[in-house]
Amino acid sequence: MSDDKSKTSELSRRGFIKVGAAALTAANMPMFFVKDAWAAKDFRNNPGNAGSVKFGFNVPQTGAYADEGADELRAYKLAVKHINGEGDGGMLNTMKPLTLKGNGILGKKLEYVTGDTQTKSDAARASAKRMIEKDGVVMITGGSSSGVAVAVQGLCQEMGVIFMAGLTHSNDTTGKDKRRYGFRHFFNAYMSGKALGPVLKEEMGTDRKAYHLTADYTWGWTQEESIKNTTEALGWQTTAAVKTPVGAGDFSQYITPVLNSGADVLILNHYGKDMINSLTQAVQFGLRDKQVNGKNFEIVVPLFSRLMAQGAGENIKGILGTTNWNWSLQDEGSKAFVKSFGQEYGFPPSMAAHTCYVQALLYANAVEQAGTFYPPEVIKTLEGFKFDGMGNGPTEYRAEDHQCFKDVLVVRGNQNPTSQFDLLQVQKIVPRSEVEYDAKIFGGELGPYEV
Amino acid sequence: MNMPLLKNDWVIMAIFTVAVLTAPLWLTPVGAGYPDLMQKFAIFGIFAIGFNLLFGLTGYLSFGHAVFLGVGSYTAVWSFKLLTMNVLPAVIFSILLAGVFAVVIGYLSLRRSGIYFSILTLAFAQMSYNLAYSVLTPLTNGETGLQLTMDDPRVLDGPVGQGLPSTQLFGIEMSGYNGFYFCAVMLILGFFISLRIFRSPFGLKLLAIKSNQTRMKYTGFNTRPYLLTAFVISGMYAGLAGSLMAVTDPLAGAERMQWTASGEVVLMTILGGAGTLFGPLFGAGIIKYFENIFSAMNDGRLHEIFAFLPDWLENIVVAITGEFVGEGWHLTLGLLFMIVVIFLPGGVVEGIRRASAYVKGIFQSSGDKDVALSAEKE
Amino acid sequence: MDAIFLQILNGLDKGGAYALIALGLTLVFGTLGVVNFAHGALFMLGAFCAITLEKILTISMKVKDESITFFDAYKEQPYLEIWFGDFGTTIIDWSVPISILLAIPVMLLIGLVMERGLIKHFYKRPHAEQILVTFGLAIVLQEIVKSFFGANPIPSPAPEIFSGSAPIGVLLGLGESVVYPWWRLIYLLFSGIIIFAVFAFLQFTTFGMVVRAGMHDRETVGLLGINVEHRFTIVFGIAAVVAGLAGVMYAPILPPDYHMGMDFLVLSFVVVVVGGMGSLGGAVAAGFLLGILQSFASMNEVKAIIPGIDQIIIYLVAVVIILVRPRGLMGRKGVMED
Amino acid sequence: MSKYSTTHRVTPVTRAGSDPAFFSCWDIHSYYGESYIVQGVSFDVREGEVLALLGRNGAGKTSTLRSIARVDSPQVTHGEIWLDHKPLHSMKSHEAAQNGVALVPEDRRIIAGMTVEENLILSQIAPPIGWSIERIYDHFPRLAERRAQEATTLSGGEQQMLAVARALARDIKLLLLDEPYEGLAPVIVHEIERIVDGIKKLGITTIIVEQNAVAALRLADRAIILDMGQVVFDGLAQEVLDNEDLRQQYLAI
Repeated sequence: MSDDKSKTSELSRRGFIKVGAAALTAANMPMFFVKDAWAAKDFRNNPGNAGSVKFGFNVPQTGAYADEGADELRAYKLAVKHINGEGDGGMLNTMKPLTLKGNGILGKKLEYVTGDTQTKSDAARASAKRMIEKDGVVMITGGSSSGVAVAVQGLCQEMGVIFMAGLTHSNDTTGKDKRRYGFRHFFNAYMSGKALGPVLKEEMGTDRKAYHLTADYTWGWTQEESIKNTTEALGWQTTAAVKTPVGAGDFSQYITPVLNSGADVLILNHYGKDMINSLTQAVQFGLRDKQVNGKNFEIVVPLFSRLMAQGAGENIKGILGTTNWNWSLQDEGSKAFVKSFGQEYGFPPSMAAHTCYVQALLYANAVEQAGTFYPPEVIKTLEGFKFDGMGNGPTEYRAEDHQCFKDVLVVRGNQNPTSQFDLLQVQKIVPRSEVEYDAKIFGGELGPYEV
Repeated sequence: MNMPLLKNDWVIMAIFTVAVLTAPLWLTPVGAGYPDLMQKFAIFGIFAIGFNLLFGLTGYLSFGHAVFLGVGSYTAVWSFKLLTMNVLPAVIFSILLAGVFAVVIGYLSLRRSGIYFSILTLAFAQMSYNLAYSVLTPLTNGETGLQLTMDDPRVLDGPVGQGLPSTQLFGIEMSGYNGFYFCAVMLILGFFISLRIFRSPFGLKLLAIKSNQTRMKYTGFNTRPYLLTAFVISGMYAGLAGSLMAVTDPLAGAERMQWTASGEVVLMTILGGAGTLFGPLFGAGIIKYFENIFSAMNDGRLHEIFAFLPDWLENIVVAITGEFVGEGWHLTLGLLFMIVVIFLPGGVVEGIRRASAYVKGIFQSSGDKDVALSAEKE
Repeated sequence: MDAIFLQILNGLDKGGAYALIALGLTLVFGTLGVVNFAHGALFMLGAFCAITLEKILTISMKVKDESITFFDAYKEQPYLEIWFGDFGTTIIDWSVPISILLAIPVMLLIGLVMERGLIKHFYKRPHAEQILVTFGLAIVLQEIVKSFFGANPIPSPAPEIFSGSAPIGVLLGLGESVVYPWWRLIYLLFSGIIIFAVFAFLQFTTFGMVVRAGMHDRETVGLLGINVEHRFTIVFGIAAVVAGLAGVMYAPILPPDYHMGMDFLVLSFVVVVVGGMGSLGGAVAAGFLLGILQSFASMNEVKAIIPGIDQIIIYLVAVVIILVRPRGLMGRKGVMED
Repeated sequence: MSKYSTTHRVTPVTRAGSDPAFFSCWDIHSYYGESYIVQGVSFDVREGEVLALLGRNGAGKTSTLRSIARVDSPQVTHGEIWLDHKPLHSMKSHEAAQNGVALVPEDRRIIAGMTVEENLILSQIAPPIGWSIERIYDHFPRLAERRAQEATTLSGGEQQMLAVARALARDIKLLLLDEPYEGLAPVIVHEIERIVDGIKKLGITTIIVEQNAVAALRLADRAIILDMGQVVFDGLAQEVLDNEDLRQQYLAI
């Protein structure tokens, strides 16, 4: 018992432990595991007097999102450097308020372990468990899909280790599946919809007929719902909303019905490879050159990333979407980060890299500020934490659902790129106030501080 | 394995039991001695042993066995949600429901043999996966996976306090080492049953079917009931494995039923040595070890490992080995598959047999190499 | 009506891709008796032939973007354009069709090396071991591609003049809204030509006759003094070329990534088995059949009646066909039934 | 090796290669997987001679023929096979065929999905080429009539004819006939017998395996009896016909 939770208080709290069972466990337990367990203070992976602490970077290293995972890992390594006071300091120079001193965290040197989520919940959880059980990490971060984020977040709650989610766009992550131990810097589908609304109205007017192609799983559904709510509020009609299997590859059979549906906007609620394929094929079917109802046919991809833009190539040009962050932002924080990332690796960071870098810094800063690694205290520090200087303007981690609120970018595929990295053009920075919502609308419960 | 001592099943069982229960001791030096990975070894060991009862004994290659793993997991989580956090009902229901699925899928698939059988099982599993991922989301919670929630009824348990309850066996929490020992006991039981089946007349019948199905049919022997029994038993093993995944970590995801998951157990079994008692266990262990330990190595860790080398050499070695670990661990796994099949047809167990025969040859006779050769032929 | 016509086209197009991949797979099954799990990887390698050629053709002069100092940002212009002007641009534009010329020798070589170096030693080994070794090879191949090209899909557009849609509705008198992308029509035509070429080769050449005979009875052909193994090596090379060409031409439809072979692998096995083991005609028929059924199952009208049918249609049809017809559509007795 | 040795065991008189016998196999051992089928068979055949290879079911007759034709199974693990000074034992089946061996297998193995003519053309792809297809048609008018018919739709006798014709279409030195009369009606058997007799007259060295020992012995100059994978008798065909004990013990006739 005690060996896996590393805390004595729990024995009494759960109250159903039998003496015999405990004895059995103790007898089975190899001695070297007992050693630290009892000496520790009362939370898991307490670094105690050790000279260093470890973060767990759990990113997709294999599978479709391996490139994103690689970029996340680059950002994490950079964050570790900066927290330990190496390199040029990056966003430590711009973050406000800042408690970190550039000497590690609470004077302990920061180290890290890595793992492969394979973009599969089971593999991600196994990897996270290894980090917690074997490597003794104090915090886990990373990932590149909502399924993985929700799965790992749930695990971290049970095990009492803080999880700073990476790329996860589903409303559920900080909605019905939110957890006390999980925080999200990324925006969500609801915010994408809110941010896109005014731009869509401006660009396409209020008399439009939209056709949705939606990846048939939870993230796709929440995005479809969010975008639908927004566009219908603008006065648009929804002609059809068709679910497509994940990984369909060839979407032609879903695209041809769009041709004769009378719709004049196609909204692709797809992500990653699915989005690259469906967009490429939609353009091949001539949708972008089409005139319907006397208007130019338009395609909208609510969630964009630079890697996806790369994969879609020419087809992305002029397409509208939202993104969490882009390297071309001109605020001090973004510039500092792009500069140190660029000097380290020779190319600009993706939004995945930015999200992950910031998450690592924020956790470290919260520990420093709380003066302890004790998760409940760190969580309390992060809850409602307001800061600036990390891109996207003044930002807040809302206490009620651990969702981060900041400005959202509406972007457009760049028509005339000035360099090979200049793929997305920021169309509009939608202020935070326009995308905020009541935490109650998505339900869910955070759960206890103490586990 | 032709040491006379090992011919005695009880000796095998005793050694096996001791080896499994002391796993935390001997796995720690190789970095695998932590609860989650040991649980995975045991769980996938059970899965592979069960698969081997079908494939190893009858030669029928099911390419959709993961469906039973998924069914087991979903059943267990639903048992936690609706009934109780006690793991016993969950395990029992999982095995039973996986058995029911196996009866249906097996009954249909076993009407064909060879690759037609494989594709039938694959098709059933892929249908289950695709539906569980999307249309059946109310039942499976789709991509996110079926999880416990605060408002689950759990009719047999009283109201819980703060936070989600843990799985337990009459009060013993089933995470960490307890979870491992629970899985270990199940593995030992599973292995024992598999051993008995291997030695039983039923097992011999299955082997006879494998070696010559047509001849058995000509002699008027109806093979179908035997095959179906083997299929169902093997599906129940998978159901048990699936339920244990939920016991140690109460979540069930659709990916557990995807063809890659079915392929994994096939690879585990062939890699270790299909049709051998221990092979599937070795295969499961190797693949899970790679997935968890090799994938987690990064340059920093490699530098630690090779720190004893002179700096320039260390950098070269790290640069080369770096390609094969971390994000390159799939490459290593692929190479391993090829190397094992090319040089050790019959899998790891065959390799061990050859090695032991070779060693015996050296010890038994200085000069007479024929002994080693004849040992190999046997 | 228009919708149905378009779905038939979609199905034929998809079917063409399935049939091409399944054709090569069946050739290898039928001749060598080898379960080749690396066949999808050959399809992927073909697509990357197109990518590689494009990368070569677009080797560029890089003009540094001086406004950014901390990373290597540049604007690039391909040397071909600098040297040859518009002609260079056209060549780059046509890189996908041109890469067929690259893919044929490269894929043939890869196929021959693969067969001689590895597959040859597995003729008489159990199917399970063939699966393991070729699966291992597939992983190795795709990881090598990944380390060169990354995991992200790489766009490889069709030539500009094929980028739009063909107004086939107007041509066939079906109404203006019936349009279909030029490139997909070309793909359909191309797969038809390749399938025809393979069949013609097998039917009308002496080599093909030997191969057909060898597919039925390898031993007897050997007894007639013919070195079957040698010819089957070449068949393996041809299968690799067919898979590779399918990949090259598919690249504009599906931006290639290192994993695309694995994505097609399971499907192509289903197609081959539904067609019946060892039957080339069966593989082609099953490819088109499943393609068309999949297209129809994806129609809103159908999905409204049976939700999720598009997710499972292929597998459902496979189950029904194999249960009704013991050896698939046109399978032969005794092939891969043990 | 010799746990099945019997009283009739005949020691090989010649060692292959040391004697100018036209065809000679010496101490060949073959396995089907684990099962040990041909257990040290040795015999010689003179040029132009017809040899009957007799024995009960499972005695190893077909396996011996297949070992000589160098097909993949059974696998020959030991022994030498010489034909006209060429070492067959180091060849694969297609090389053996190119050196003049022709096996007419017991189930005829006509290639399905091909016409009669295509089956004949197929046997003339690799050298050495024997009779022209026209000559074959002259000799077998039945085949000429059915030249465009799918070969597997022929009757049993016609298929047997085609199998023999396929051998003659090649320039052969050694014909291995495996159960040529099996499964054929008596009338047809006579027809095939006439064909085989014709081949004998052509002077082609032949080894014939036949259940119908009497029919085989009528044709053969010499006979060898196999039992449990070993040669138990090697002598004149007439001797077998005369020796009732031998026939009862090994041939059950």
